[in-house]
Amino acid sequence: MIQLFNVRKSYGGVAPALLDITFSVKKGEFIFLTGPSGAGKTTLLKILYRTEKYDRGQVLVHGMNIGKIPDRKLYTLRREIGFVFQDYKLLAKKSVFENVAFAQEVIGADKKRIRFKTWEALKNVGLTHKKDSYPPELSGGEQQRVAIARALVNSPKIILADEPTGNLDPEISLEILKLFEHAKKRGVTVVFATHDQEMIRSRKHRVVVIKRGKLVAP
Amino acid sequence: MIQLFNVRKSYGGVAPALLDITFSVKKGEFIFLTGPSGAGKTTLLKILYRTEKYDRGQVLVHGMNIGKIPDRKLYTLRREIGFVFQDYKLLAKKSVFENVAFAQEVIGADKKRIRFKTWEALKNVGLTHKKDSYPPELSGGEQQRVAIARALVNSPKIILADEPTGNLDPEISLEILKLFEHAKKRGVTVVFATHDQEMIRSRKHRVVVIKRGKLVAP
Amino acid sequence: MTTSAHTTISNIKTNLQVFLISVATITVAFSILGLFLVVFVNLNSFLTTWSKQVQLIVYLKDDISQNQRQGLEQLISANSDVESMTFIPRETAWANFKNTFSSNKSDFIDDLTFNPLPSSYNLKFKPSNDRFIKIHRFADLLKGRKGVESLEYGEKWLGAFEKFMLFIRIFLLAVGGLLTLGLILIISNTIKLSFYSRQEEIELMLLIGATPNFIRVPFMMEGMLQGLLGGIFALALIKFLQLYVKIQFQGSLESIARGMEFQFISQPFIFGLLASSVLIGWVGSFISIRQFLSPAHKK
Amino acid sequence: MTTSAHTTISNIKTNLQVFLISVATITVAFSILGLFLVVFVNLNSFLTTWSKQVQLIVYLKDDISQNQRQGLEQLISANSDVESMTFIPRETAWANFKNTFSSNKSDFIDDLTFNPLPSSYNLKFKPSNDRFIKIHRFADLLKGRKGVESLEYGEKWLGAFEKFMLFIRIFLLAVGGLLTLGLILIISNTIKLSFYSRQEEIELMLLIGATPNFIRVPFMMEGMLQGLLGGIFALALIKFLQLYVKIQFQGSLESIARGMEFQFISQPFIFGLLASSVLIGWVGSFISIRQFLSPAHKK
Ligand SMILES: Nc1ncnc2c1ncn2[C@@H]1O[C@H](COP(=O)(O)OP(=O)(O)OP(=O)(O)O)[C@@H](O)[C@H]1O
Ligand SMILES: Nc1ncnc2c1ncn2[C@@H]1O[C@H](COP(=O)(O)OP(=O)(O)OP(=O)(O)O)[C@@H](O)[C@H]1O
Ligand SMILES: [Mg+2]
Ligand SMILES: [Mg+2]
Repeated sequence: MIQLFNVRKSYGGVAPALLDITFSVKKGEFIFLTGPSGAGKTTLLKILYRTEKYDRGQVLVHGMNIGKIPDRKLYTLRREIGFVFQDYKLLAKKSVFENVAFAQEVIGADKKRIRFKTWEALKNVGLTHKKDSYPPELSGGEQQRVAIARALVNSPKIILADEPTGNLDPEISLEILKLFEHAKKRGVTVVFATHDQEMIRSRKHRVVVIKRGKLVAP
Repeated sequence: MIQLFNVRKSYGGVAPALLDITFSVKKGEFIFLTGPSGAGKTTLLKILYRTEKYDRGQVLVHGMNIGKIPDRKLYTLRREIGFVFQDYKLLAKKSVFENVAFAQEVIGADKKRIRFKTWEALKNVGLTHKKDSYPPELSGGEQQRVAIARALVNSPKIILADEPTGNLDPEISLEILKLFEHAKKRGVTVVFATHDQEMIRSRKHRVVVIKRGKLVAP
Repeated sequence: MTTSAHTTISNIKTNLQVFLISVATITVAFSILGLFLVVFVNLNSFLTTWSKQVQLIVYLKDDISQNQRQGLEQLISANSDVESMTFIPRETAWANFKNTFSSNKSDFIDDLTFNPLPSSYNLKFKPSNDRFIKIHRFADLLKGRKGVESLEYGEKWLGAFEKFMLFIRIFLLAVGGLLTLGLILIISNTIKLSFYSRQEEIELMLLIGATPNFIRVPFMMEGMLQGLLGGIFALALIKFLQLYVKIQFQGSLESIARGMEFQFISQPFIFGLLASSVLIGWVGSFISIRQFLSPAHKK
Repeated sequence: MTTSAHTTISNIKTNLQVFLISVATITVAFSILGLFLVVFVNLNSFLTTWSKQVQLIVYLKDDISQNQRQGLEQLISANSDVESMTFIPRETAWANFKNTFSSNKSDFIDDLTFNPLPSSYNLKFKPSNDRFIKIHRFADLLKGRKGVESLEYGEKWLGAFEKFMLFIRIFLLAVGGLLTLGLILIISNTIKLSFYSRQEEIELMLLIGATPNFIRVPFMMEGMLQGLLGGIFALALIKFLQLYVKIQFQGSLESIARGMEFQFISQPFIFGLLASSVLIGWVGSFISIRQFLSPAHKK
């Protein structure tokens, strides 16, 4: 359950990046977040993940007021959320397998489970054959899929995906989308930011559109 | 004019990344390069730019056999080509303006010209208002447009664009596409790699499709 | 704990080059500091040994009165810099003199049947940096006293030598201070740079839900390991140099070391060096990691 | 050229922190090396001054024959280690002796009417590291000769002292070698690390059509500037230390320095230090940049 009330965020430039955003996503809901380049999609997702602070308003995630979480406790919020970063954020010095396993090590999962879950996550994005490659040796789309696998491997309760199919061909995009929809069926809340209008039209999920930091009707 | 004869490239994995590719692009032609994730599009473009070597075959760019260019002379090839990198390759410590100006400084352009051309390039991609921002402060799509501006600023004779609209909304994508088509009208050869089937269908350019390193009929 | 150790090892493996560079830098740093300490300690003990031999000898007139002698003795006891005072009667002095000269020159002195030498007080002074100046000043004071025939304080070279050693000592201290300062700068830079190479990783860990301790512990362990390894290699290097010097200059060394202990690597020295290397590794990583974990740190 | 200078400056501005860290490291490194050289040069000249005073004195029997004397003189001239030989007739010796003793003890010697002292040869030896050993060996050779009464070579302390100085000299050389090695390691690391922070930029320049020289020149200029600044700061630091020592130990210094020149900062020293700092900066950046520009370098 995600709730935003009058959230405003300015990076100090002329126009604020987000302007009095109010909306909510129910538990187990799947929504598309769309809008032109620079509209504030990433900013919105970052606020939910607390990698950016907001200037005004209230943000509740699972009933927690995330503005009140002290920095040293941030990990409790982040362990609830799987985030697909727009720029992937893969570690170049770790192999694909290690990159995905790393997300589980970091939250203290046990070894046997890590092997199994990592393999499963890589299978879901169709990358088991690349498990020993390093990110710089992957194509753009392959890197993106590793980022997706890492976000999903811990079975988070919320998934925030920032244009996760931007570098993927339509076929694989559809498969990835189905992966997220499958998670939704298990009760996971999904916010899926995308520019792909075809994809948005082809599925029947709620669409949230922002333009220049404001919510607009789709 | 770009000509490839039986080009083969293997990164050492099980299957080669490119398998006996033969095709040519005429001077002033615009082609779409498409294919699934990991098909070898980026590899093909990198070979044309000589950031990857090929194992077999012949590659001619403007009649030059690029396999024969010594490393210390590579800059002569690269000054002919504007390359939009799939991962942008912007310098985080330079502002948007400096990033675009840098491409001209590097080839020894004179100062006054640099100011003017940089401004023009940023205007073309709609980013003059962000000229003093640094890349980490930009949205994904804004970064992509800076990369495009940098590739075009030196008025290259060939443009190799690696999914230049992956992070852009449909409207801006169309504008960027028009920018490339405009260049084509001035006699520039353009190779435009993309996953966007809608875009490919909507324009009447030749389409080259590769799948698992092989050319296939579109 | 096991996980942390495991993470530490895999961290080191991933960034082996930076790790080795750091260890090498710390090794060199500590070798220099260690050798420096060795030189300093030995030079210092050498100085102390030599300077014990500096005495102020007060020769008395043959016709000195009991009163004058008492006044002199009081004056000497009142000087808190004087460590000991020995009275040498003229008979003893003459015996010593004859002993010295009859041994290696000619024996004309044995032919003398009267004693031409005076009695004297031999004063030893407490060790201190300006001892020589103090002796000089006290000698000036005594010079004018009645009953004092003349004064002698060691051969001239001993004074000059002591001053030179004082100068060297201060010089070495200055160099040592600078060296320590430099080492701290270099080590903290090395550790900071090794952290820069990890910045991405640390930031990602924070992003994907690691607890601060999960991040902190392996880095601190790595820092301490780095310091410890550097310390051990430095000790090995110093030991090696000691062996080399011993083998090359066995003879010379023995004749110099006679009556004087050369302190190359003592137990406290080893412990001190190892402890401070671990400490520096710990402090260095602690400071650097704080920088990254603090909320003020810009992403 | 102007463009390169411009690029250099803007490069430095962009990576100011790394640049300053490098300059600081080089400063400390050169300060230590410089101070070390100062200590070494002075200690060395001190040793040379002192060791000039070591002589081998050969006392002759009063009844030595002309033949025996000639034999002795031939033997001495044949020894290539002997720098000079002075004959001191017994009359001169006696005059010197009286002079020494009548001054500060008693005047019984003046009462003597005969000359008890022998003639002697005073031999000076050429400076060399094992001079003392050579003197000792030569003395053993002469001891058995007819006509030689006895031998004396300096006070005992002078031999011990010379050995000690020899030992210190070797020790300092070892430390100095290690220091230089360490400095090269540290400086090349610093420059390499400063290049790592630029790796992205250099690679991008190559990618977008810069000529190798366009990339190379500003980096080399930066490296040289870094070295030069480090050298200048190091000189300033050494000069500052010199002034401090002068002010604090004016008195002591003067009395030691009497008859001996203290070489703190000489012209060649300044030029040498500055030149080598620029050179190290140049070599460091040359090596690092080659790594990046070479085709073997992995992207
Ligand atoms: N760290 C930052 N500092 C300053 N301005 C920023 C920062 N991050 C984003 N912005 C600005 O805020 C606006 C919204 O950015 P945001 O990344 O949220 O856009 P977006 O909707 O994700 O766009 P895209 O589809 O291109 O990724 C943009 O104009 C961007 O330049
Ligand atoms: N440096 C490399 N080392 C090893 N393998 C590589 C390297 N670069 C690419 N590959 C592999 O070569 C294949 C083709 O990669 P390429 O980047 O050309 O694909 P692409 O068509 O650009 O895909 P995308 O649309 O996802 O960007 C992929 O399987 C990739 O994993
Ligand atoms: Mg975005
Ligand atoms: Mg690609």
